[in-house]
Amino acid sequence: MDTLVLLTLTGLGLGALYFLIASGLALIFGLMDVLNFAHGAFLTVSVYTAWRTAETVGGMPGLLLAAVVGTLTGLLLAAVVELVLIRRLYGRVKEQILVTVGLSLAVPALVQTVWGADARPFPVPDALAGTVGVMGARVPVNRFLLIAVALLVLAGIHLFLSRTRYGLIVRAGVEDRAMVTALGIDVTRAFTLVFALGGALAGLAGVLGGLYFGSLSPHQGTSMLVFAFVVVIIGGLVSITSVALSALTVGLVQQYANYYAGGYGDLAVVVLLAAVVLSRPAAGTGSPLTRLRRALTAPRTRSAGGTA
Amino acid sequence: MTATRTPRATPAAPAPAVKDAPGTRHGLLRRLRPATVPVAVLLVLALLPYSALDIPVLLDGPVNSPGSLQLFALCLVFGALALGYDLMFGRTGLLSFGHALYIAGGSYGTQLAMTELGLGLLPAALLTLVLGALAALVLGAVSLRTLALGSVGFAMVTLAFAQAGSIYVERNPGSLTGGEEGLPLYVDGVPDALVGVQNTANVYWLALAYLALVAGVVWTVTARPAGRVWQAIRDNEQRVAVLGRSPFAHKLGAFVLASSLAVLGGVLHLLVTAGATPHTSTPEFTLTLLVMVVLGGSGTRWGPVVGGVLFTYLDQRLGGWDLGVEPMLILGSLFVLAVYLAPGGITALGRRRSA
Amino acid sequence: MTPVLQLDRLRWSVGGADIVDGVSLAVREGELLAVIGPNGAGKTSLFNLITGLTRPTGGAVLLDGHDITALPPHRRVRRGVGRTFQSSSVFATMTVAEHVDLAARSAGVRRVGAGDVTGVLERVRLAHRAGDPAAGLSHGDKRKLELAMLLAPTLGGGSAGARLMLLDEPMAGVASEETAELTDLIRSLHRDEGRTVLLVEHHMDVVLGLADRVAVMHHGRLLAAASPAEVMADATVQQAYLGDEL
Amino acid sequence: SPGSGTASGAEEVKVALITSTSGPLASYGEQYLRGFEAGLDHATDGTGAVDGVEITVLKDDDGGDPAKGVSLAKKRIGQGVPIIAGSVVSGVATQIAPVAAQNKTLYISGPAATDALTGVNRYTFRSGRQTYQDVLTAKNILGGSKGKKVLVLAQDNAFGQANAAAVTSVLGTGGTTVSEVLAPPAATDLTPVASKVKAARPDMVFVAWAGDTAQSMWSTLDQQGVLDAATVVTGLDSRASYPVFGKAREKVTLLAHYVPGAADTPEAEAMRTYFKAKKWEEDLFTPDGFNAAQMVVEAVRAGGAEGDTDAMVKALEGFSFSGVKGPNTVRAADHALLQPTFQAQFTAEGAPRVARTFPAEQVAPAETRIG
Amino acid sequence: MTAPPILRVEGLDVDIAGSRILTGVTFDVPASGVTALLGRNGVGKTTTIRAVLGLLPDGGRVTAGRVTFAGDDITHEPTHRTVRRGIGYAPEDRGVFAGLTVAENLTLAERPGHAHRYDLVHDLFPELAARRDQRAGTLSGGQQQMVALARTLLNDNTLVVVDEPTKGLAPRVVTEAAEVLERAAERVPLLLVEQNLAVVRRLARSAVVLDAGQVVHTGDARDLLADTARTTALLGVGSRPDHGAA
Ligand SMILES: Nc1ncnc2c1ncn2[C@@H]1O[C@H](COP(=O)(O)OP(=O)(O)OP(=O)(O)O)[C@@H](O)[C@H]1O
Ligand SMILES: Nc1ncnc2c1ncn2[C@@H]1O[C@H](COP(=O)(O)OP(=O)(O)OP(=O)(O)O)[C@@H](O)[C@H]1O
Ligand SMILES: [Mg+2]
Ligand SMILES: [Mg+2]
Repeated sequence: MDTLVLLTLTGLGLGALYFLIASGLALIFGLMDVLNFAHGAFLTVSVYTAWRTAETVGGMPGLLLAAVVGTLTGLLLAAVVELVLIRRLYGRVKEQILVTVGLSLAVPALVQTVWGADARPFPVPDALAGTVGVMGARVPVNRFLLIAVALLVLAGIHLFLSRTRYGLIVRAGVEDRAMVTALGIDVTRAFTLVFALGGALAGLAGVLGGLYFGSLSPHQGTSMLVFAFVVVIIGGLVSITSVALSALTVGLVQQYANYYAGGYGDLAVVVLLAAVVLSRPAAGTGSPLTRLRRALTAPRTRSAGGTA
Repeated sequence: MTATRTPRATPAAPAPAVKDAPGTRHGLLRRLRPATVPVAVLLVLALLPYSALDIPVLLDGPVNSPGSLQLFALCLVFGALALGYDLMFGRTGLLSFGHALYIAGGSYGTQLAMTELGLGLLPAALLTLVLGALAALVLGAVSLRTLALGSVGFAMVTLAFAQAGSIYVERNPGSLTGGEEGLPLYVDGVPDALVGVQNTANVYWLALAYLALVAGVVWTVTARPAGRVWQAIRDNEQRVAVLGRSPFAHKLGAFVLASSLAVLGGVLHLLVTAGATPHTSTPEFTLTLLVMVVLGGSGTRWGPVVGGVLFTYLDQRLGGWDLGVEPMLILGSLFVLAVYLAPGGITALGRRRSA
Repeated sequence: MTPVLQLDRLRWSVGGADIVDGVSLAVREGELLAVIGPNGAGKTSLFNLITGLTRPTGGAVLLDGHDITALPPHRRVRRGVGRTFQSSSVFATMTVAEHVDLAARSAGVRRVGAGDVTGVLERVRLAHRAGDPAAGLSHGDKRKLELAMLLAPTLGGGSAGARLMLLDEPMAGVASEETAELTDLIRSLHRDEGRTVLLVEHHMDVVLGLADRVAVMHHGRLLAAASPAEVMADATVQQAYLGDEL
Repeated sequence: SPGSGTASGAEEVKVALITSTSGPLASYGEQYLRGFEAGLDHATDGTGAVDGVEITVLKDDDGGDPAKGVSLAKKRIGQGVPIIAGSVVSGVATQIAPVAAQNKTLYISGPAATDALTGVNRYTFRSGRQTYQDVLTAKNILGGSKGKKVLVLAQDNAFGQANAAAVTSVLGTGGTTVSEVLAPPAATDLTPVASKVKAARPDMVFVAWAGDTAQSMWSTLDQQGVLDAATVVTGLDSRASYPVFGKAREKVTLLAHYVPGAADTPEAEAMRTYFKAKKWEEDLFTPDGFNAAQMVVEAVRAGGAEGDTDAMVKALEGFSFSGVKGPNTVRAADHALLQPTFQAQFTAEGAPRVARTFPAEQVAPAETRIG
Repeated sequence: MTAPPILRVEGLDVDIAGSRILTGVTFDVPASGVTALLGRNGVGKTTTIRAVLGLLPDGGRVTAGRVTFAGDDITHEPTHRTVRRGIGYAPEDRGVFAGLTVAENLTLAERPGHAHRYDLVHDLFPELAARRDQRAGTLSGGQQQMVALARTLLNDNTLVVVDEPTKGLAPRVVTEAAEVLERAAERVPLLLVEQNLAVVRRLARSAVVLDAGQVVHTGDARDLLADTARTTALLGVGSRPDHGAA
């Protein structure tokens, strides 16, 4: 029993981490069509700046400041990447993705050149280092923090998409950029904003990842990316909430399979992905992307002909 | 305020339907070119092991030293792998993240067929090729079904299969794959002429033969109607169906062909690097192929080859230049730059200048 | 004689709405049947069902008396069904000539000479653009390219290609002068080459100049199929579709 | 004929050091290279030459990639280099070894720990430790293990499996029960693994772990109470990893290939002097590089400027020498490097301190045969 | 015509992908009434409009000339700024966002700081009110055209530019759309590209005719259409055009 509780709660924690990483990815991917391979790189750089901050300041204040610095790092990095690199490739989604692939190769190498290849310990305040007893299970405290932040992020994205027009503008802009400008809208600004937001989410996920692993290394972000992709694809085709649900599912499946199925958690997730993608009805209205994009920006809109 | 005038001249002069009439010098050259250039390149490459030329900085020894030939062989193998990958990516518009599965399959399959079944190199490679093609047929058919979900669905399912393969290799099942350490080439199964540093030239020629084979296959099929259909699928799949071609069959054809070439490439990788390495099974390995293709110019004759050769050359050599930074930093940045400065690939640069 | 095309209570619904609502229709060999109806009546949807791009939720499509309802689009094309699209649907990176070449080869024409291709392109007045990529064509020129692809199988004097041609608004966006020429072209396809043609078109003068019979669709239903004169005289058609002439 | 290359230079022998200076294990490579430099300086009395034969060191970066390692080996062999040394990555070393042997080139592998290199062929030697020695060290730490339950916690990859197998064969005799918990190599949450370990109620846990999840693994073991319930033994890693143990630090018993400051042999003194001048710090794999240099010098002494491989092999087989850690012997039968190992414990300051030293015989791996 | 023109195009040269598409195009759009831009397929009508709005395709640029809107030079201004000056635009391919619903398409068109005339739009196209939650990509061709038109009518504009607004509309809707445009033209000047000469005849006050990228005629629209010989010469109606410079 206590094992099941432990597995479930840590599985939820893992799911929360996956969601934090996947949320920024889903936002950019869902709205802008850009499968952002550099997401992991943003995450890595952010966790390093956060680590520097936390080391310098120390304790709980250090961690809070680190969270701010990490998030800002992600935000700035993404904004710069968007302004300098992505922006010039509008309308060429393939090239945009390729640029992020290049970054995903170069940035970890840069981090390694600057900070070395070895893993560094991430300073975890004592308050977050211990465990809490839940029905006989010793659940690490930081898992609860992860889950709480994930919920906040979920709510935040929801608000951003339902209360502002940016989601709509970006969605339309991906389809036909010229036409959006022809409606008198500065589409470039909206794109930069969304991309930077995705970066900020990566930064936040990086900091929490540092807390979760208790360490940081140059390839930490990129190595998590495959699972974030999987999460986005499994759940991402319906709404941001479904991304969250998918993250939970992946976290739990992985955790259970690692315990009960001979440590084949990774394989179980891969099988899950294949099963989900293959079992989706082939004849749909539009690609999963368009469906995701719709869902992202219009959570309450009833679709007249959207199902197949 | 009414004014009518006749146009002075036709500004947008209609382009002639046939650009160069055959028979003119230019036209003749053009007709000969498709054959002459590759044959000349092939000839030059085949003669490299006879050249003792020293190229300082670029090479660590004379052209025919084992080190240089080994480097060239690796470059050629990757040039060919990239060209094969482009059959899907550039020609048909299929973004697969799972190509590595077939390359690793070729490497490990051949090695294991030699060690476990006691086969010689050739039968082992043939068996692996047949099994690999069958696997591609099945997995390709399954993955392509998901294309209805958009290209991302396909990319992700191929990724899933490859990732599963990669996890499996890494786990060292039954102590067969050597896990993260890989397997050194089982030399007892390989002809003596392909073993040892003194025989690097032979391995090089084999790699060249593989490149020639891949180029021959890819260039031939893309010039045939099937290639046209692939291009059409890339642009507008539904329209292809309404012209009376099965998009599914054509895509599956491209997938199986590309994957089979990859299986063969895996065999070559095994021979050239004298071992099977788990790295060849990872999604990152496929990503590097993608990078090579784009670097050189996807969907073109020479682009993928040039990209593969150049990337591999830099990847192998950068570590030796002692630049004080991780080689990937340079390669990655170079790639990002290339996407900007050379849209359409490096090979497109020359074309644009000459145009 | 069996009709070339027979639709039997064909139905297609999406999200609870019947877009095509129990359409039954027989198209005779060699006739030119125009399908008219208000915007959103279901004409394009009907074409999609006949060519197999969408699967009906009920009913059957018969070609030469054989049920082809379950066949994928490309198999139908091989049995002689060809179409053009309302929103031009071309291959952006391929040249105009390559389009014709591909279409011809797809229909089984083995040898395609440059002269043959030019011939087809001349019929739709597009020969001067033969070497240009389709992405750079003007709107009207893309419409003509659609037609050219349909004509391609006749290359080299062959009479191959679609016996049943579905033309979805071929004149939309075509300059007025060329409307007349394309009308002539369609007429000759039908009169001289004996092809069966289904034509959706909002230009009434074109419809009246060409059609043997006119079918009227409204809200997914086939209201009537009769001679052009009868249809034009019908009060409902006038009121719902034609309105006051400009 | 194509592909021929000849050795150059008259009174000079070239040594190729193929190791990682980029990639994930770049820091191991650096430790090795520094040790080698100091070792060469010591063994040649600062001349860089043996009996008038200059030793020229060529450094190559394999980036941790076997394909690159093999290419580099082929290049160097083609250039007539008679000695190759190095590699911190087992996968690279196992693939270079046969290539070197095919071409009768001496290969002195570096810190790569895989047992598979021992006795793999006539031309391959090792300058570092092997997994088997780690396990024997653990056995010594455990003392009498009759009736005890030992559990191996490792990752489910070749390294982990090899450790598990070695523990089973070394400890699984004489009434000790050995069980294993193999963690998925890519798992990031190790709670399921820790609870499995805990559920097994072992007396001793042998942890063989490599990679970036070490920190997570230790804090999880600590949080789940494993460290308090059993003796936990693990191999000491390099300096960068010391903080990784976190709060688990003082609860862990360390088996150590080397602990900085562990010995004060003349070689260790020489190394420290050399390092001080360079402002370097000794680390886990410094002795491996130092050993390699000593072995190279011995080989060159025997093989001379022509690089007579057979003479070099003969000279190295049975070669006994005092190294940084203490007395080392190259076992003639299978080229295992017999060397002392250590038991250590973290002090409150966070640095490991040697608790016991096990002489080479006590941790000598079972003898195998070449081939 | 004493009031200054709302839009003035002077000596515009446009290159696309290295070839000259427009040469010295010069014309004015008066501050009231409908100005028709006429010409055969591919002569550069759409390109002219796109150049005015700064919407040339990739590889296209204005190499010479000037565009002024209400006296301000807008030649190289970003499109969204130009449009915010008060231009409504409906492109020839309709430019609806296929993945967005009808309502979302309209929402995007709302320009801040104006009243949005949904009543007018829904009155004109009741179809759109009924389909507000349908994805625009699944609308029929004609319905999409309605969305495109509705977007231009939603805001108070100082100029409306429409490229083939009646293409693909049913005859009755053509008449209605023409009425809509006519009514709109009472308040705001219109620049109209149109192949349907009946519509032009009904709406246009002045006409600009393009051929091969050059303006070959400017003047009163009705005079032009009344002069059959000239119409034939300029628009080629009824004649067989050749492709050289005639
Ligand atoms: N996927 C879908 N979901 C919901 N409604 C749809 C879908 N596809 C088509 N429709 C609706 O079906 C009706 C018929 O569309 P269709 O394109 O067949 O019309 P049409 O007769 O060709 O019109 P037009 O003359 O304007 O081209 C339209 O009202 C359209 O909005
Ligand atoms: N993206 C492009 N690339 C290359 N050429 C182009 C491009 N867009 C337009 N052109 C060329 O510019 C010329 C003018 O095209 P435009 O679309 O302006 O014609 P149009 O008068 O609007 O014709 P239509 O009546 O058919 O719509 C054509 O010859 C066309 O081929
Ligand atoms: Mg229609
Ligand atoms: Mg136009």
